[in-house]
Amino acid sequence: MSTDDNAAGTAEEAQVEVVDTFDDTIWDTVNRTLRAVDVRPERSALDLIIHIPHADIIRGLRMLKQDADLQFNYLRCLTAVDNESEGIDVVYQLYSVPKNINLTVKTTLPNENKVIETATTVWKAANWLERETAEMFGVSFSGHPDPRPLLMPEDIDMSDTYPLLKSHPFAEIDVLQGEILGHDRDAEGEG
Amino acid sequence: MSTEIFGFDGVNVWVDGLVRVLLIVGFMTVVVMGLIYGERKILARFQQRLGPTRTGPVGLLQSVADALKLVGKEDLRPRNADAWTFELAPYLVFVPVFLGFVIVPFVLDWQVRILELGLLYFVAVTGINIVGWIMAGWGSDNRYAMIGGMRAAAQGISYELPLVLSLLAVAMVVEVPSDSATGESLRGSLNLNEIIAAQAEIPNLVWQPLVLIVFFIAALAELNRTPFDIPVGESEVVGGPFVEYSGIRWSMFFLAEYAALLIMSLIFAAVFLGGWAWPAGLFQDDPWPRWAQALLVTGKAGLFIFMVFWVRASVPRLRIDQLMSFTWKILLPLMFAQVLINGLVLVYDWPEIVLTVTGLVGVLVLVMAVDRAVRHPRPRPAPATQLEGEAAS
Amino acid sequence: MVVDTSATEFETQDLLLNVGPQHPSTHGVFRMVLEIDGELVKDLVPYIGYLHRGAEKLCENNDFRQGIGYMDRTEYLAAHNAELSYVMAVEALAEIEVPERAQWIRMILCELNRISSHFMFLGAFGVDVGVFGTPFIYGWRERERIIDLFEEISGDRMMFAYFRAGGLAWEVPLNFPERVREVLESARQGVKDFDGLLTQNEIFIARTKNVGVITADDAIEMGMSGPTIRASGVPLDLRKTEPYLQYDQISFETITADGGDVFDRYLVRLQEISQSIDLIEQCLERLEDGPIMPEKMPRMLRLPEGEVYIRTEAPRGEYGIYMVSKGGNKPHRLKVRSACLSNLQALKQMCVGQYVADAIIVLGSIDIVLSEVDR
Amino acid sequence: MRGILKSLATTLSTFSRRPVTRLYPEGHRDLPERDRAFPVLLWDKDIDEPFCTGCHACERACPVECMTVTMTDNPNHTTNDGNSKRRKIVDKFYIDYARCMRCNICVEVCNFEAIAMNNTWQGHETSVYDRADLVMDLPQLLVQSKAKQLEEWVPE
Repeated sequence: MSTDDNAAGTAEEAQVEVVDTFDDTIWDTVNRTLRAVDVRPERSALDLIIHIPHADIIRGLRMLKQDADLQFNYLRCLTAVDNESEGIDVVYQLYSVPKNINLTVKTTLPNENKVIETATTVWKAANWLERETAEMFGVSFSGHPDPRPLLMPEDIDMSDTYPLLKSHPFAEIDVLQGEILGHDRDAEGEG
Repeated sequence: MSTEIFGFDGVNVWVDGLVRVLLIVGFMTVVVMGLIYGERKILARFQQRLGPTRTGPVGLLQSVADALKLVGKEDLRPRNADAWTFELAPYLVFVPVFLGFVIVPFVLDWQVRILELGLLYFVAVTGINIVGWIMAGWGSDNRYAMIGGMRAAAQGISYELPLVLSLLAVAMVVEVPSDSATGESLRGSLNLNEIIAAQAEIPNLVWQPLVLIVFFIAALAELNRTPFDIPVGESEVVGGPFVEYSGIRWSMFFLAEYAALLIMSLIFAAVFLGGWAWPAGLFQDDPWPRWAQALLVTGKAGLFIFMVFWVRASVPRLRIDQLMSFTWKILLPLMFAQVLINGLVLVYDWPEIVLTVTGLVGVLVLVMAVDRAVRHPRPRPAPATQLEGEAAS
Repeated sequence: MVVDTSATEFETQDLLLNVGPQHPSTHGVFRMVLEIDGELVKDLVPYIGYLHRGAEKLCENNDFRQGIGYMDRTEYLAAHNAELSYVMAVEALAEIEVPERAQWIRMILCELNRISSHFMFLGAFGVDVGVFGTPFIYGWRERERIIDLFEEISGDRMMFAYFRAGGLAWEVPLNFPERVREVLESARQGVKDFDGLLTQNEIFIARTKNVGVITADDAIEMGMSGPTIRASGVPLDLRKTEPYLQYDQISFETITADGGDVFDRYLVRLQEISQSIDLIEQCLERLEDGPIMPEKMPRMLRLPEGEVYIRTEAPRGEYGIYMVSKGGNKPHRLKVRSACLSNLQALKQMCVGQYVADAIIVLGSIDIVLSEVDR
Repeated sequence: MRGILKSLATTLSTFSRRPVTRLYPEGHRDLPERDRAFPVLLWDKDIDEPFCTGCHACERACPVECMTVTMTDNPNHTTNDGNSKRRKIVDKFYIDYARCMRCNICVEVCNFEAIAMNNTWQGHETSVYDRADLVMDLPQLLVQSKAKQLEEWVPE
């Protein structure tokens, strides 16, 4: 279970507090691989989560893919989480086919500047996933080879609001029931 | 000018022609409706379904209902369609098929006309409908239709060859009743009645097994039937040239398709199974009564039709390049070889058993060639290694 | 495309062919624009999103029981598998221990659903290849029997809403094992029929062998999963690599093929049906009486903070649920990782350079469910 | 060619089997008791009133918000010289069948076993020409249970 992932404590505190509990994970290897990058570990219910600053994300991901002990050559999933005032997390679920290990990589983008480098240069699988994330959260992936919207209609301008942001309103639905409908059939008549 | 029809002498030729045309068209329409019903029921059985059940007892009137519906439907034409081509195309598919009926021998002496060059006439006339297919494909201003029309043209022309050669192979060795004047036994005839009469005792099936198989395959292709339904492939070009047609024009295509199926089956019965003559000739010199002949021919044609339906329920569709390779690289050489052997048999008066043996060897070669083609497929066009631009989008 | 416009040669123009969203072979509302030169595909641009309903947003606004119904609708051909990922995500976050009987029943149902989904694939694929309807009815026939069984258990034929966080919504009927065995018997017959109809048919082989090849490396790079990647020779089966439920308790081998072509994808799925039949029989032997829900389940589940990425092996590949909880009775973020979406990305790579007819069967061989792609 | 012959043999073997389809509107399949069509309300035959008290539990639990319930005082309550123990009773009840996703949650949350999923063919064959006709009101929801055409199955 998640232990302490709240952003309440500072990153350093969290690291000091948590490091001991990563014995059974691949944290040591990951940490060694990502020496050059500022990394912070965390635990999810299943996998190890590491936080990488967004400036270093592609460098970090490429190291993770190319390291001989890790070989994260398979991108399971790429998405984002809207943390409202705390910015947007972009989440990468990695898997290593040769080593059979999993890793979650997270990076936080500030709300003012939701720009991140594209991961399609690391895995081609990121292509559509990034397009989806871009149109749903307004995260722009710089250098993406094909930055069209994926799922949303082409003829609707969604540039001011993004569907999966918490601030995006629900659609108004006509409620076809009760008094609103004028459900008195006799009065309504045929037609 | 006058002629004789149904025993009435001195009938004007035009009246005579009209009566024959009306008879054929009426007869055909009814039979085609029966065929459509039959196909739906038989296919349904192959697929463990019930098939049509609603209209009439066990759905017998389904085709009638369909025909009424089609006739009542609006005849649509896309705005950008080439008007003349679009509207004329169904006639060019429909008319040649019905012209083919002129020489079809239903039973002894019951046919529209006995033509000395019957088979030649048949292949000449039915070949025209390819033009109609291309016109339909081009005139519809639809890309599916165009692809379908092009496929139809390629396929129709390619399979015309093995079809003609197979008929030729049979026609050249047919034994014509000896000329009473000279007493010489003659070989070779394009007259269907003579071809049938020559099979009174042994049908051509025995002498020409390879030709029979090639004819069946080529006929399937000519009829655009599975596995050669590439021009109309439902899952690829969604009906091909017909995709923009509706109502009566569409039903003309449909009618032509099934009428062609019927002609092919009757020609098959006549050329390979001895039409109305075999096996009657085994027991007596005179032909059987007409009703028995009709039953015989119906049964033989029905066998062909059932085979067509059966194949349709069982086999996937070929791809266009495989289709072309198959006819040009396998069927055509085999048929040339067969024609050559038939010629040798004629010239050197070899015993006819040679035909059977070589035919069976030919069948073996066909099977092996197909197996080999499947095991060693042609290398595919080089895959696109570099996907630049919108990579993998 | 190279267009030589020198005066002596004809100028040729490639044809753009729009396939879908209303086309009999796009398995729903998928659209692809083919750029063709004669019959050869030179370029392919897929368009998806016609079925986008915002399932993720809906789930973020529904509690953990209400969300199950929406999961069914993301993957309507294998709804049990979709539900499984969802409830497992909730269980992982809430640290609920699922009773053993519930796990075995879940396994049986998921495998049955895999069989029914694969039969559906075989049927639709047979039609794509061009057999008139016969494989479709064969596939439908077997699927129907399985669905009848699902209806007897859960009450619904497609949108089961039968799994719950913690276990199952209610107990299976008393004759459950016998009925499952009956269905398996008929599924065996279905496999036999398909095997006879297609596997050795020369035309089928000619159509599917060496068509739409994707290599193991490319498949991994593209993030493909399920039978589609296993046909390329990558033994990536979550039931084996990261066993969930009780998959580590039973014996089975990951089925792979090494051609990576359409035929192998067909064959892998056909063999997986037989494998699932074996699996279910093993499960039935291990099935014992017991509770189907943990004893203490709150009326309204409230999850602690945390996040989890649950992945299970659905018939089409890895069906993942990424769930972030910030407390409360609703997920803060729910992401459905769709196997079809990732598999579909590779479509262009598999189709370019092939014939138009091949593009259709390659699309068929990916076995997409558009509601899962678009969510 | 051998494979094609095998295909032909396979189809021929199915040719001889019994059809698996049936004539649908005439030949209804027996529905299992757990079959879930759309939710209907149940009728308390002993007291001759609906079980439902209009407590809004199902309305709140519905994922698609397809229900509208209002509650009223029961005129048949014992305090009013009636024979019912229900102090409150349902006044109006609307279910929009067009929106219902048949998830069974309303049945699970109901404290009075007053609602059940319809498990008859009548519940499945609800085609209408106007979507508004799919909004069922209280009499329509009760009619089947009242006429005893329903043997409901409610999970324990």
